[in-house]
Amino acid sequence: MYLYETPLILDPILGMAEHRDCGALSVFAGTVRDLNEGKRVLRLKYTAFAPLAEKLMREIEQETREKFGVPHCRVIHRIGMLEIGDIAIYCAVRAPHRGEAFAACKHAVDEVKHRVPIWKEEFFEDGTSAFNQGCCIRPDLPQEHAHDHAHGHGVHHDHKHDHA
Amino acid sequence: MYLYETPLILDPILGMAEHRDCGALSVFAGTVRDLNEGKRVLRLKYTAFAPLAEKLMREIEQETREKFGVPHCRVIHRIGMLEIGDIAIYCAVRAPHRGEAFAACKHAVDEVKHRVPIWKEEFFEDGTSAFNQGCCIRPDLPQEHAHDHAHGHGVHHDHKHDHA
Amino acid sequence: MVVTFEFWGALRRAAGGDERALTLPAGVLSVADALDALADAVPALGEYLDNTAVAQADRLLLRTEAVEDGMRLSLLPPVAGG
Amino acid sequence: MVVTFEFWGALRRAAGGDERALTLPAGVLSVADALDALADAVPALGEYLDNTAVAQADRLLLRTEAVEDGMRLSLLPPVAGG
Repeated sequence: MYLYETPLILDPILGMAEHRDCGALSVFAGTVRDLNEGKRVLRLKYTAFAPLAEKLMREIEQETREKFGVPHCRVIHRIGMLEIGDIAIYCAVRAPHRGEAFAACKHAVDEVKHRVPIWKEEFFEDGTSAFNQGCCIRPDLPQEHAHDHAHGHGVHHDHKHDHA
Repeated sequence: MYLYETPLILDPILGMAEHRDCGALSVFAGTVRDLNEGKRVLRLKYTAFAPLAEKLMREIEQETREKFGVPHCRVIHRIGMLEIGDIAIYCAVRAPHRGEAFAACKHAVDEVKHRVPIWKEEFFEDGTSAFNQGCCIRPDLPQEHAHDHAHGHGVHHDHKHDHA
Repeated sequence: MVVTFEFWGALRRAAGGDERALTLPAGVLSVADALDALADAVPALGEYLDNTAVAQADRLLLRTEAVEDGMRLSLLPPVAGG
Repeated sequence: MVVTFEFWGALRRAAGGDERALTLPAGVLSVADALDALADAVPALGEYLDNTAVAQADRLLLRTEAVEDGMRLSLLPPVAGG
């Protein structure tokens, strides 16, 4: 399972009972921040287009295992309403050594953020809400759009590749 | 506390109740592998020179926070006899964004492995045991020794910087 | 030909609902044609559509792919998970 | 002058014990001198000492620092935690 409406549980995705040849575990958790681009955030709502989201998360796990030669990669995402400090995403990678474990875990989290149809609506102190801009996933986006897809579309936020 | 003779517990070092400005948590766990350089390992014994080990682990946490600008870095290490799959080290870093979280966590783990007076004795299937060679921490090591300190000292293992 | 558009993320707010069934004019053959017809019917969506991906169930469609009667097209604006 | 050497890691096996008190000959002034005297007393340790750090409680000592009567020197071979 990839998408959960209830709080995420880390233990089942660690694979600690297996992989006796692995000396390293890297775990990432993304949590809800109380501030985004200077505005006080009260809570968040995540929605996902599940059929494609789940397929892509499975693909990302598989790609990550192959690309970094790691035997275990799992990623899960929360949907629904989240409070500050709640965990939105968990990724766990086990590997023989720590270099690949860190690199593979970061890669999988990056890919989920950039490719998986999940949206984040932030609810602010002032009663308003807004969707984060994020990444265009249209497969045939013309090149001129790819270069400015964060701009000129009446959105409330800048492009956020670098954010946690 | 930094050194534990009992199984490591992750929760208390995560700092999840604080740091509402943080969107990222990176955790690393180092586990005991069943194989090292081709030899089947049954169990491990870690020993630590506690007065200096604890001081250096505190320094590494502090340095990591400053170097990467992250508000939270904690690292703990197990000592005594460990079985395959047991957790030898936990490191947890919280940061506003994930880039620093991963980099800072990896840095802290690297520093602990390279600088902190902890030793690992591996017990093999054939009844023998051996200490891992590891990293020389002599502060005034002459340059010619620094270049070959993994060799020529009758040790059983190669230098292991890159291992998990 | 009738196609149902399903709106996700910020598109729901712009479209004023979760989905919209549309009877497409003659000559609509491709996904791109269908989106043009949608922009005519719901002008508030127009500015979003260039950056919107179109999926049918678990498959992303190209703009050049053919639409068929009864299709359900999920419109996916830029994503921001994690 | 008596100094106690405390052995850690692989040094315990080489030294055949956890520690060793040694009465140092006249003329021993520095950490380096004390290690030379230890190597004379326990030849099996000799090959390890170049790569061994010397600590007094939570402080790493340089080879040039002075030793004093009653000092406890912890000998720390290359480390391999994690």
